[in-house]
Amino acid sequence: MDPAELLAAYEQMAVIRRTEKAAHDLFLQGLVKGTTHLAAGHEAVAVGASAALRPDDYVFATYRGHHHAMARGATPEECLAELMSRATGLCQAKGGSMHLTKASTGMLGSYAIVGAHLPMAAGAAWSARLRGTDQIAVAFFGDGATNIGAFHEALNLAAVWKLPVLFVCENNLYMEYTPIADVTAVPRPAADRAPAYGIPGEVVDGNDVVAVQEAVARLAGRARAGDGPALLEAETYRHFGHSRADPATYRPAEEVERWLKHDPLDLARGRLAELGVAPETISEADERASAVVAKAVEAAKAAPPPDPREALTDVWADGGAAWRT
Amino acid sequence: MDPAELLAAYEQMAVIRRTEKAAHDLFLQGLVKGTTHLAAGHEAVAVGASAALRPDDYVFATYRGHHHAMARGATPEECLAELMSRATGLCQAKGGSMHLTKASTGMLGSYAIVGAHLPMAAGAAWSARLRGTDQIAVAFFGDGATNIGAFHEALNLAAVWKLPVLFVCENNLYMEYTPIADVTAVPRPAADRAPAYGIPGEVVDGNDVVAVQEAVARLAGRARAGDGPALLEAETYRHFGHSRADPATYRPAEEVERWLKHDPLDLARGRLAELGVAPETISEADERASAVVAKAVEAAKAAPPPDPREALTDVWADGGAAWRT
Amino acid sequence: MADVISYREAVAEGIAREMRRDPTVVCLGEDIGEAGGVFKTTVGLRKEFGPERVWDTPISEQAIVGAAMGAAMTGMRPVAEIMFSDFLACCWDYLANEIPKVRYMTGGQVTVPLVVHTANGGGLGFGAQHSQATENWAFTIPGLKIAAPSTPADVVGMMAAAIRSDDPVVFFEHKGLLATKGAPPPPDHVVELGRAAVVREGADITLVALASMVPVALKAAALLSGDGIEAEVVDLRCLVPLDVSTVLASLGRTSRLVTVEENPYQGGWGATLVSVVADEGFGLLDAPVRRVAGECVPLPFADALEEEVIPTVEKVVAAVRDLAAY
Amino acid sequence: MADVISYREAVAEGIAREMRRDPTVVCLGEDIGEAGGVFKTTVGLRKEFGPERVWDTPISEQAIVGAAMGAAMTGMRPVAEIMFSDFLACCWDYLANEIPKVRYMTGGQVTVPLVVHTANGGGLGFGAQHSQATENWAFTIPGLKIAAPSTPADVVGMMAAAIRSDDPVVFFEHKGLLATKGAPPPPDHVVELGRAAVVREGADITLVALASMVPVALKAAALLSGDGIEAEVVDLRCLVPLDVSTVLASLGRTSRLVTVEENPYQGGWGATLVSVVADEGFGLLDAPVRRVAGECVPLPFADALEEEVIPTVEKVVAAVRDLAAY
Ligand SMILES: Cc1ncc(C[n+]2csc(CCOP(=O)(O)OP(=O)(O)O)c2C)c(N)n1
Ligand SMILES: Cc1ncc(C[n+]2csc(CCOP(=O)(O)OP(=O)(O)O)c2C)c(N)n1
Ligand SMILES: [Mg+2]
Ligand SMILES: [Mg+2]
Repeated sequence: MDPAELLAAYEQMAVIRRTEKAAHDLFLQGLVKGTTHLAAGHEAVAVGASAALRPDDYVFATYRGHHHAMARGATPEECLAELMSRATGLCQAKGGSMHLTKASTGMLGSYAIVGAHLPMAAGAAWSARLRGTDQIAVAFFGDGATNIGAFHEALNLAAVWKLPVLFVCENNLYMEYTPIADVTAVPRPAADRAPAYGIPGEVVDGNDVVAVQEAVARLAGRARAGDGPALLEAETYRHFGHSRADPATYRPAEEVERWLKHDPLDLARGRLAELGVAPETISEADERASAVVAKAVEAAKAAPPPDPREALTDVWADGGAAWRT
Repeated sequence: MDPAELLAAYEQMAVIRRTEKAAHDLFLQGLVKGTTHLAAGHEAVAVGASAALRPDDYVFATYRGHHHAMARGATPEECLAELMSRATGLCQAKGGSMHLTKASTGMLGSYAIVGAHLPMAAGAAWSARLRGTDQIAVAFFGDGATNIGAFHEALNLAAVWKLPVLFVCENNLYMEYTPIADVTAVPRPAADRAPAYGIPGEVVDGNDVVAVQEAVARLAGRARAGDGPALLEAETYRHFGHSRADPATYRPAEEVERWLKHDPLDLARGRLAELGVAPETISEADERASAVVAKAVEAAKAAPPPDPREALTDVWADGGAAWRT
Repeated sequence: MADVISYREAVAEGIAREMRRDPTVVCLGEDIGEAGGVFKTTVGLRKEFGPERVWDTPISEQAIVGAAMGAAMTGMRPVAEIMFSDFLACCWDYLANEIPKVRYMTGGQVTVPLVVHTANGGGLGFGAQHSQATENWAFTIPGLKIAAPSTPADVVGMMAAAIRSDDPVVFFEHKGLLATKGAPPPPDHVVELGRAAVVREGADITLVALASMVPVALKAAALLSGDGIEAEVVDLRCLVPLDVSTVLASLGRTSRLVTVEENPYQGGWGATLVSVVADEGFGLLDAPVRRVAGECVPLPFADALEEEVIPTVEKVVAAVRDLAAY
Repeated sequence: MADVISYREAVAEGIAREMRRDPTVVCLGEDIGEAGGVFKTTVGLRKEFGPERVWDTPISEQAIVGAAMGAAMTGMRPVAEIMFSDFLACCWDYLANEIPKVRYMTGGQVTVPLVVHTANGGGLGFGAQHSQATENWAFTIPGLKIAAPSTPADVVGMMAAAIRSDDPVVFFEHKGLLATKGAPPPPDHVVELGRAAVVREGADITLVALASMVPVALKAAALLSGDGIEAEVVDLRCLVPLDVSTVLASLGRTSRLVTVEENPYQGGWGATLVSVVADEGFGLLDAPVRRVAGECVPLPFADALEEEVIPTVEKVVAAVRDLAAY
């Protein structure tokens, strides 16, 4: 990444960080209902990967997917409006925090059944190959997803069919409240499974946006060239609890501290400084990010609720919901 | 195995071989309805493994499970009666060929959804551990089952909980009609997956009853001692087609020939000769096997059909089937 | 084309016709390629369309249906085969939670034009895990269209509609009908989903049936005719969209209703139809409504037992006689 | 024991009581140990019974329920937690094809005394994949008992019956009821499965409800009483065994029936109940039968939308008024 690219990535991460913070505050204020799974701390995975992808590539994410939606072009306002059940939400308030989707930019959804989207990503990659484009598909998922059956089936199919798909695990050390190490037979839940599918399995510092960008670029290039899928395990950490107001007391204080010191934004700032970017330039990016998010919060708050009649639309492609004639 | 043990194993294999042949003939005569999946060719896996297990261990098998039922004490008559829809069948003609079960000897069923019984075997092993017995559980399954999600989930759980369970793959090179190599990302569908669960993965000549017995004895000992599960891949080949009257024309002639030359009964006969067992002794075992199966066929043929009222029993533990009050 | 076509051949023919007209139609499933499918319902497709359009898969039902979904979302029209409909349970998450919901939960951003076709039903001695009529499982899930043809021509016409549909369709092929033969479908034959067919007219009672229960109902109607009871037989053809209008119209003529269902009584599709009738058609009814359905037990292996569990012509005749006497 | 107990606490209490009396009762599920479950319905179990009886699992729904099955077949009484009932789809093969069939298909050789308990239902803004009322999925499968209590005391009493049952039981805990409180259960409280409760008497109409729909029906009944319509409210409590007798007896008094169901209209449990009534209770009916059920769409996220989809007091009142005018 050159300084301009890295600065852009930094600003994107700053926007995501602030949006997540806003979502948290809005949840505590009762303005976000249901649940949220915040990705603060995971920004570098989404932003680094996106920087390595083409605009027409496909991305599939999980219920912890705000960062992926934004990295693929969803605005903080669209996202927050969705979380706040507004008609202007990304999914017209029908999806909610767990299902952010921006199909127009290839962000084909956030799925809330652990592991379910891995076969879908394989299918999107298969489709790209069948249509003769050289798009690739990327599925992002958690460490916990590596123990579910769909993971295994997707990886094997992708490997056998040599599909242009990347499986990127955001290993944040925990499922909901249980350490992944307690329930997984190998130390690296994703990378250690790659040999079972005869594909590359790499580990990357998921908090280093440059490292992520480079790893994804390399593996994406391979996939695009017809050399098949790969598994990338990005080590990262969530700053908030698993969901809603979870205080995450199950995590040792010194572990939290260590990871907070290894913050993706700090790391990027350090790299920017190394590249000679001036502190004021970085501060300006921060300020722009703050302004964007502040405006997004206000706009989302001001937006109207959805029309109740929308509850009975969009089941079928004709826009309706009739199940009988 | 000493000569007496090996001779007993040989005779058991001879009984299974003849029972399978009888089942095939009866199917062609229209006396066996539905479908059958014959295990002729796989005898050494079942008999070798059984010889290494304790009577109170648990066995779970697939729709191709006649050999396992017989190796665990089901008589040819009970099995053939089941296949021929007789009241005297092993499952009272409610199960059929695909569900042979002899719970009284720890043969806890044959399951016809590929891979489904692997978690069950893990559960039986868990139960043994919880009850403080030192029983183990064994799941037998095909090469095709290694690509289904339940395989992955069972293996990981068994490894994490260090359960006394063995996963024994009967790799006969094919799923139904598709070569396993065409749809599997690694050359050894089972053994090459073992590292993904941090457990031993071994390959054994599944047609050599002694080799199977030794491998299972070793891995069972490990499991019983608390050292956790293992994967054993037994190379074998089926003599008939996949099911019913499948002529298996998808298999290259020279491959079939090679494997028919590597017949488990021939191999055992060779080993018996090496151990100095007289040819007549072996012939006598063959004759006893033939007689047992011939008698079983007649007895099964003569047995009555099930009472139609049995259709509405045994859903619930109280013996009934009432779903309303 | 021959004078008659089997239901089995009709499946392959129906798929082939769509593959010819639309290059985005692709097939995937276990043993569907060279082998032509375990039920021989994809025979010839690999030969005509090649391995880039007819894909053999591992035994990975979740990957099959999940990949079909991903492909459908990105410009293809996949036709996924799940060998036996019982195995839908192995990928139920995709049928229940993913495919039918993604359009709605994204506010209409995506569509999922795919077909999952599968061999359904009993009567062949395949036992508890290979014999179920599971159309009612799918019926519990809003967002799936459900087709279950009873004739070869309908197989072709409904397959065309299913593959062209921009909505996901679960297409149930009845194992017990595969060997049956019927009139070949005309060229470009398309049977709109959600239109029931009145396959026999009669003024005394309405029998509503689906798939293999249609011939059962027709045979029962023929026997009843001997008693002077003329049954109207409605072949529903689809569960979603459910053609309630045709049923209510028939009931307007007959005032009596019996559903003939292979799936179990508890949770069977006929229950929903009856509940609509007991509400909107209450005034039309002259007698209780009866459901001849599968017994609430697993499917037994022996044919003597299986016959006790699956509706038969005799059971339908008995139910109708009983009602006629009401 | 306190004066009141919450539904949430009742789940843990119900399990704990059985774990105390029977050492073969063990629990497994995701985050159920130290964390006490995502819904805090297993709080205290790990502490009281230790890690050898309360097991945290990986995210492997098939392994959880499959292992429970294997353990149940070999002398244990496992209580498996599936976090949200939507996730039953991820292990549906076990619920649909394995657990309910193995006893039957082995000719009665084995029993499977296990409980799968799960958080069910909507109304909390959890969206399409975490809000479904899936009791009707289980209802399509013969061989499963189905419990869905509406009060804390019933949670404890029915959990006792479920764990003691030698048959597999799917135990639906309603997310919307977790915070509700009620009278504590007496010691040794056991509520036999398959017994509905008449929770309000009334001569004009019968409302049959389940789980969170019971308070909805009761509120509707209170409002209707202001109109001079006295509704009898039946809490079904179980779907299998289904207490048809209690419903028919009530109908004998009221002649009118409305079911109140959270699951979707298409394929909902009320349909089967109505179909029994339209057959065996036809002579008792003075008016059409109506089902107030979930709309046939996925569950939307926004509460303004979710209210359109899930039955509300207003919808029940409207349906009853309408029928009363028939
Ligand atoms: C099939 C399934 N099982 C359980 C859950 C409940 N659940 C939601 S998130 C989660 C933890 C996932 O952990 P991980 O994959 O590591 O992702 P993270 O939340 O850490 O990003 C669980 C168990 C689910 N959504 N789907
Ligand atoms: C989940 C599931 N998918 C598909 C099938 C259909 N089927 C039955 S046997 C079989 C092949 C299994 O191959 P393998 O595991 O190698 O066992 P083998 O028959 O060779 O002994 C298939 C695909 C099934 N029974 N279950
Ligand atoms: Mg995690
Ligand atoms: Mg095989």
